[in-house]
Amino acid sequence: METKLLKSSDVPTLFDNLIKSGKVIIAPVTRQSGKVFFERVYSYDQVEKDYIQTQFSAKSVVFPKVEELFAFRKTDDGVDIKDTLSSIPETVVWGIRPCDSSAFNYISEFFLRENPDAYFAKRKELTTLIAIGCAKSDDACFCTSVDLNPGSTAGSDILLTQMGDSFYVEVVTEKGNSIVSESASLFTATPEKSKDNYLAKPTTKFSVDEIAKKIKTAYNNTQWKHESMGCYSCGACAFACPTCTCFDIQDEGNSEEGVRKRCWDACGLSLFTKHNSGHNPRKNQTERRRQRLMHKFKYSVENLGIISCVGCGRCIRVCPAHLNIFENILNVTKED
Amino acid sequence: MSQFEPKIVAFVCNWCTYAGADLAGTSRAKYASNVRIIRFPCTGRIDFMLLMKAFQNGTDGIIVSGCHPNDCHYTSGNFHARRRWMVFRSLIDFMGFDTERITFSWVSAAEGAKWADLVNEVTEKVRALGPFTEFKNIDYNSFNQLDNGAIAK
Amino acid sequence: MEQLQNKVAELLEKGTISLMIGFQTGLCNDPVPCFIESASQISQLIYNSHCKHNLAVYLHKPEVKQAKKVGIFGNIATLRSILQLLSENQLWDLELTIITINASQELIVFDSIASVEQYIQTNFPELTDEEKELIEKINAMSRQERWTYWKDLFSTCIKCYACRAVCPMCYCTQCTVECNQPQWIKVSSETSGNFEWHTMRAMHLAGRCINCGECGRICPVGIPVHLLTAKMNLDIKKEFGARSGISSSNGYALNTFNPNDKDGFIK
Amino acid sequence: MARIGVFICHCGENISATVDVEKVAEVASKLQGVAFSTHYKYMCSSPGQDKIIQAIKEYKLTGIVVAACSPRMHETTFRKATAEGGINPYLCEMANIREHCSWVHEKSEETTQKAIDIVRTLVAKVRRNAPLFPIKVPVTKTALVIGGGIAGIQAALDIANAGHKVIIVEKQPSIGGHMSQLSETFPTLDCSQCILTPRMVEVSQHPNITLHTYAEVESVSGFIGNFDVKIKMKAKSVDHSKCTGCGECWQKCPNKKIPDEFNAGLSNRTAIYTPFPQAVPNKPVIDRANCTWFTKGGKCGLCKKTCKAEAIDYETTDEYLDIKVGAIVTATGFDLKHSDFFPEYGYGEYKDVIDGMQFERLASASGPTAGVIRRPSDGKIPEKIVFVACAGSRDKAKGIEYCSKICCMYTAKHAMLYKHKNHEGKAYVFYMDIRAAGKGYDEFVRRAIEEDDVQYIRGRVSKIYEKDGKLIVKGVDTLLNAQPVDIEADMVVLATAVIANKESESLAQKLHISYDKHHFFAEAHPKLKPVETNTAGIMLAGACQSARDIPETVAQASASASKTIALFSNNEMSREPAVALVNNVNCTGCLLCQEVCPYLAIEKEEIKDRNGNILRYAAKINSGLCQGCGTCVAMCRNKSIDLQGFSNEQMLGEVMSLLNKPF
Amino acid sequence: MGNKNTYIPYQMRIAKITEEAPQVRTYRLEFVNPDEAAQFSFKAGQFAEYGVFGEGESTFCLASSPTRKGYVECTFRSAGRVTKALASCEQNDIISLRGPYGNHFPIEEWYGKNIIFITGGIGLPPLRCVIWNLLDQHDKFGEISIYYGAKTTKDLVYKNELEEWQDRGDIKLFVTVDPGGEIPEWKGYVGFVPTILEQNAPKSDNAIAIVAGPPILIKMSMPILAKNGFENDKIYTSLENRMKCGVGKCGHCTVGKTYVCKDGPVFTYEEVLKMPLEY
Repeated sequence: METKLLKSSDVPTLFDNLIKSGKVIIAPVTRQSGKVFFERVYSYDQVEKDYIQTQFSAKSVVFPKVEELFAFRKTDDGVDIKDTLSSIPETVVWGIRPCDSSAFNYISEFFLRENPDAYFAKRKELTTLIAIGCAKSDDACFCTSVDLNPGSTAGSDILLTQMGDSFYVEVVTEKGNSIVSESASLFTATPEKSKDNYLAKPTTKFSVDEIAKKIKTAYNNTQWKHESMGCYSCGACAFACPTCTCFDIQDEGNSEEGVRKRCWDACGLSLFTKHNSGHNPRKNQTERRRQRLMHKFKYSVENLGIISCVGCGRCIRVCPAHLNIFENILNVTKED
Repeated sequence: MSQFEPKIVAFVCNWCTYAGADLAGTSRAKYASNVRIIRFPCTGRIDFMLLMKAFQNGTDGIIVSGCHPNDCHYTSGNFHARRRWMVFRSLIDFMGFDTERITFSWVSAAEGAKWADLVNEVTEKVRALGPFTEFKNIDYNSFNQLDNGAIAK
Repeated sequence: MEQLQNKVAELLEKGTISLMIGFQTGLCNDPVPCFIESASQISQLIYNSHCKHNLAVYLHKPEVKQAKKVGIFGNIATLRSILQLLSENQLWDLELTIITINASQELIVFDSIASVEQYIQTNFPELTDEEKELIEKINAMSRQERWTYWKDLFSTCIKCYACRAVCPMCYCTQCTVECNQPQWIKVSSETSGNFEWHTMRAMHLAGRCINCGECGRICPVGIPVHLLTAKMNLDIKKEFGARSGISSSNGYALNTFNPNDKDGFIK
Repeated sequence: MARIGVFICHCGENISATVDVEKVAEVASKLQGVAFSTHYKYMCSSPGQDKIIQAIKEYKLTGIVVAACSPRMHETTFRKATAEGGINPYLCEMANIREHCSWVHEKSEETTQKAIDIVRTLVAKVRRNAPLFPIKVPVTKTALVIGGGIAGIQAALDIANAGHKVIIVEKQPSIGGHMSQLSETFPTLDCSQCILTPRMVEVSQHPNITLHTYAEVESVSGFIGNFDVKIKMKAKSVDHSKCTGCGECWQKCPNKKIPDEFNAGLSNRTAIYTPFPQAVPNKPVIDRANCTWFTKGGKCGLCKKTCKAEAIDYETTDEYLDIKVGAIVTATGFDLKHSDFFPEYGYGEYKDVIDGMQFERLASASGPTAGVIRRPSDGKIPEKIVFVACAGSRDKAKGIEYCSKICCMYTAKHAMLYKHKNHEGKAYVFYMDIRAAGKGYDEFVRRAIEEDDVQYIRGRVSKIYEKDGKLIVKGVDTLLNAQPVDIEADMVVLATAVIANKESESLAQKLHISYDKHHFFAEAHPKLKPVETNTAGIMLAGACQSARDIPETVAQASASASKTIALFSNNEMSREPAVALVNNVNCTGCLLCQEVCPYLAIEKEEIKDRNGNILRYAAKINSGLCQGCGTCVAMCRNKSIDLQGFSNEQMLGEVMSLLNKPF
Repeated sequence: MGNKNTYIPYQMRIAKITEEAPQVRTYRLEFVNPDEAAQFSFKAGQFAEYGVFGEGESTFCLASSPTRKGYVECTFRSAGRVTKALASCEQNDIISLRGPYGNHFPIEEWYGKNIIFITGGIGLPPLRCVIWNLLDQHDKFGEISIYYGAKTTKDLVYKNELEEWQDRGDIKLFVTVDPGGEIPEWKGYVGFVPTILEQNAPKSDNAIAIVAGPPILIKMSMPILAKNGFENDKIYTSLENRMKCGVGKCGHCTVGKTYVCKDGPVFTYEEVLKMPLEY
């Protein structure tokens, strides 16, 4: 893996080059609500520099909150269907955190290993991730508990780490490389360095292997009820989560013309599994909460061999009831 | 260029305003053709969601009209409606809708002339305000889509 | 605090309650809801000025309904919610024991709903200054400014329905946004649809909302949704002199009327 | 999808003159769900209607839109035609392109475009129309008549004679009402009791009539054709099944000093009593408030001892009777304003200032003076009587602006009766105007003035006071340019105002009928529905609605009877199916909708599981009561209530299509 | 599916409508585009996503036999938004179809075995596919018996086919209606399916049982089968969870780690018992 150096003062130039390249640039922006979101930006000064974590993950770049699958219009001898794949633009995500980047690895596995999802594939292919290692962390961060860390390169195309007045650049992929070579003049060669002193040190909440072992038998743990009592059954955690992939498919329009969309859904919402008959396989929040956590730490391991939690701590920050995923996990894996 | 012709939806009750509009017809009163009437049994039936829907789907102005107080065919529908309108009106005002675009009025079955005047008045007012575009402009260029790949509308 | 813990212990002991809904310390010392079913957990129970959640919302949970004999620790907002809910025929299936701690830090266990009403009368909470300020600020804006203000905020709404989920008054088993015949509001989250959702929510809560401000507090994208209902409540109080959540019998300004209601705005 | 037929009417020239009907029809044919569209000169003509009927068959139509005049004009016409065509009539809607379009706009593109929009809107609605079926409500063919005065008697007899069961509830121990108190009746001067009592007897003996005297209506629920009424039978303390009406008991009763209501307080009665000799039923009750046994706790008991039939039973208590009736005739009559609110006239202060009803009793052969007119104070026969009309009526200051209507006539009658009995006596009448608009009425008044030389003085009485045994009446004669008139009278009769029965307000609330500010019951429509109330199935008869004389009362009683009979002529009535329905799966049972329903049609329903445990509550709408205003629909938060014929689907569909948005 | 975009549906023209029972219809669907018809093939037990443009998609089985080419049939009860819209369709209307999805009944493994179908109400359609599939190659199988019931005689679906099967004589057919649901001229059984099943005690040796229908029916039938010696891996059933995508992505149908849409819907009772109780 190639490593380079980039002066902080050169970052705006690099950014301008990106914008000039005609790509869609997504970067952290502070909204009037005071919260930081990934949004399309048109110049570097729009970009928020001082943030621990964006409110929502960058997954919406490859798996939008609302995505039009196709538009249809009735014709005399059938229905004219036009999908939206062609309209997907090249995109660069700036300032994504390593935990988020690594989440891209999981959702790629999920969407592409079996029955590959055309939309996701296209978006993923056209997306480049420029990550920035975390200099700060907060109580909600627990990436180190899931075998990641503020400096891990997994999933990123480029990882930047601020070191004093310059950025330590790790060019992880070919995509990353092409970005670098487009503005080659800004990057100076540098030997492999240790970034540890420049990175945050979030406390480790649990040992992932131990959890992975214990959770195998956790399904019937009586703690589930207590742990999920506080859950209001909103979708905030799932929508904020970088690895949640559930969605709903909806038509808008009428039989003459309209669009078929898919939009995020959340397994925590009470109607998520409700049958038309009224029968609901996961009636109570206990079951729904369990499903979510078991999926993160057990099911996804069984299905894809990866834990689908990257310790970004978003679900903790957004939870109306301040439910805490790692505390939950620890509690339900305690002996009964 | 030809002047802007606003699209106005009128939500009226069957017993007073609808009949009032009928009277305007039978007495051949002439008024602006911009208004489209939707008939409800009673102003009490008029759901604010329908007003929202009308706004959201590109009406330029709305008229809501029914029986004068105490004249309600169902004795109290319009009283309940009046309270709801009050709240609805101040809510959308608080949210920055142009309340000039929604007109509430009492028009009885005998007030054909009032109906005609009302329609003309509102039409003029809304024409002056211009097309209601605020809603039309907000989708597809916002945060939701991150601007990367929604069907160009 | 011991006082509270002892009391709850006693109630559990006597079997007056089988479940206590209160607060415990959570991440970075934020109080978080806790559910106490046995004396062994009593020590978790805490109380401090940060205990702002409106716990009344949990009274709709099936798990709580199962417990039947439920103790709930309530700040003013919670108490008002309970009154409002009673006036709306809810909670009939629970045997509630309501506990609060008043301004002078005394523990009160209400013996009857009437006494709660009493208590509310004397402790009627208005909006917080900060809420008042915000509302004033928005009122002061020009119409266009207001529009952009809300548009901006609503464009970030993801329809996670957390505002609905934390609201004790949003207890519909199937909300209008979920009824699809007809589909009143798009499932997908787009600004115009979000506008509809928030207008509808505000209208449905106008005159029923008890100003606990939870919806605003918890919004993951930081929309001050609580201002909408708060504003409506102010207007309703001004126009109709009605207040929500002060009586367990009649609590709603919009299902009644006064023949002399002002209608200056009606031509 | 739907197969809708659209029919555009030219209405001769009325529509086609300003609207391009061909174009409308052509555009309509392309609308979503439209299978057929055409235009025709007169859709409402029978060839026009045939077009619909044919098209339904030919194109298997599932819905009809007729673009023509206002639905208020021809909806029924076209729905009939639709039904004839073989599909549900409620699948047909009218697009109003005449009153709302062609008549109010000039011929132009816009006008045609508007017509098209209107049609499109209604097509969108019809696409969502569901077949509806008139609601059948069974009719209980029994009528309840509240009040046993002449109005009640007349109504009861008419209904009973039509072969229907009638239940009369009368709060007094006897039926008869005010009419039984009258001496003679204007303008014919025939004896009131002579014409009334036969009717009373007829009532008591009629096989179809059940009579409950000394009883009151406790509560009323239900709706037209199906009222549930609870009747309170006040404890009579006398078992009428045993009582022979011999009269021993009331002769023995020691407590003889109770003012007699029947004689307007001019005489006394006993504690156990029948109101008057011809009472029906002619059996006594014990007035417990005045009976020594009850007031002094078990003392006395004479009546019980004397009664050979052993009919007296002090233990009886109020009983309640539940009945089911299909219609209710309210005939609760009126009261007289007691003139004590006239201090300046000294009523109550001076014994010889009396009101009209008291004079009736004095003049009545069955009265305390056996028909000889004596003044209450000393029993002397008065030589001068002053009659004051409008004592309280038409007097805003006294809060009664209305005219009591009967005073002019009975005052003339009183004066006449007095003159007939004492030819030497002098009768003066102070009046404001004389209102004698009735058959033979004015002649009657003239007769009083001209033949019986009653002195009519146009003016008001300002004061009445006593001066050495005489009543000085101070008034003015406005016809003699307001010169003061003083009359030394022996007796003064005040024609006091007719007012609503004091229980009328509470009764109105029990019946859920409205009433005016004077507590007279309100009719459904002042002109076209004078005997109905705004609650279907409840009728009005007599003075409970406003002051009335006997002929009017009887006429109105028969009118309400005929309404009742008409209602009873069917085993079930069918109502428009435009009613609200609750989806009780989604309903949260907050029941906030109950408040808004003007017809109290919303009930609380228990949703139970298999073992009968209550799971939750939900609202339930009584389609018999619901009138379909839809106020509850708009206020139901999660759309659990919907209104047939104006459903959420339909209305939203209209809005969206109007704005040409897909939905 | 390869690189093909899963979400782009086939367009199907409604060729034939059969009213099966109140609220229940069967559609015969033909491909608007003939080449699609040629490449489209499926196996007994698979399902598809049927869509009404503008209303959305709904999941139910492919009810016709894979051995009958050129068209597919589906049977559905109109309940929700989509199925109501679907029910309001008429002949020649065009609807959307995605699929086939899911696994299928391992029919080849059953060669030479006796097959027992146990189903009720709207549970027959998923099995009808299998039944025809078996009947079309009856010689390969042992004795075929069908236990089918519905609330009332009205609610029985595929009435003509039931008669047809009755007349063939080469299947044991036990058609029943719930007590009170019968009409005077009803000649079949009266009683709940499990009861009838119990009375006729099917032999378990060399037999396969396939159970589908309302949860209660499955719940009641299992012990009876067990009593007659059926092992759990000889009993098959088809789960019907809520689905949106059909390809194991949307997450609606998950039961524990299992995606009913792609790992199912066909499971042996043994497999089902291993899952958490969330179906």
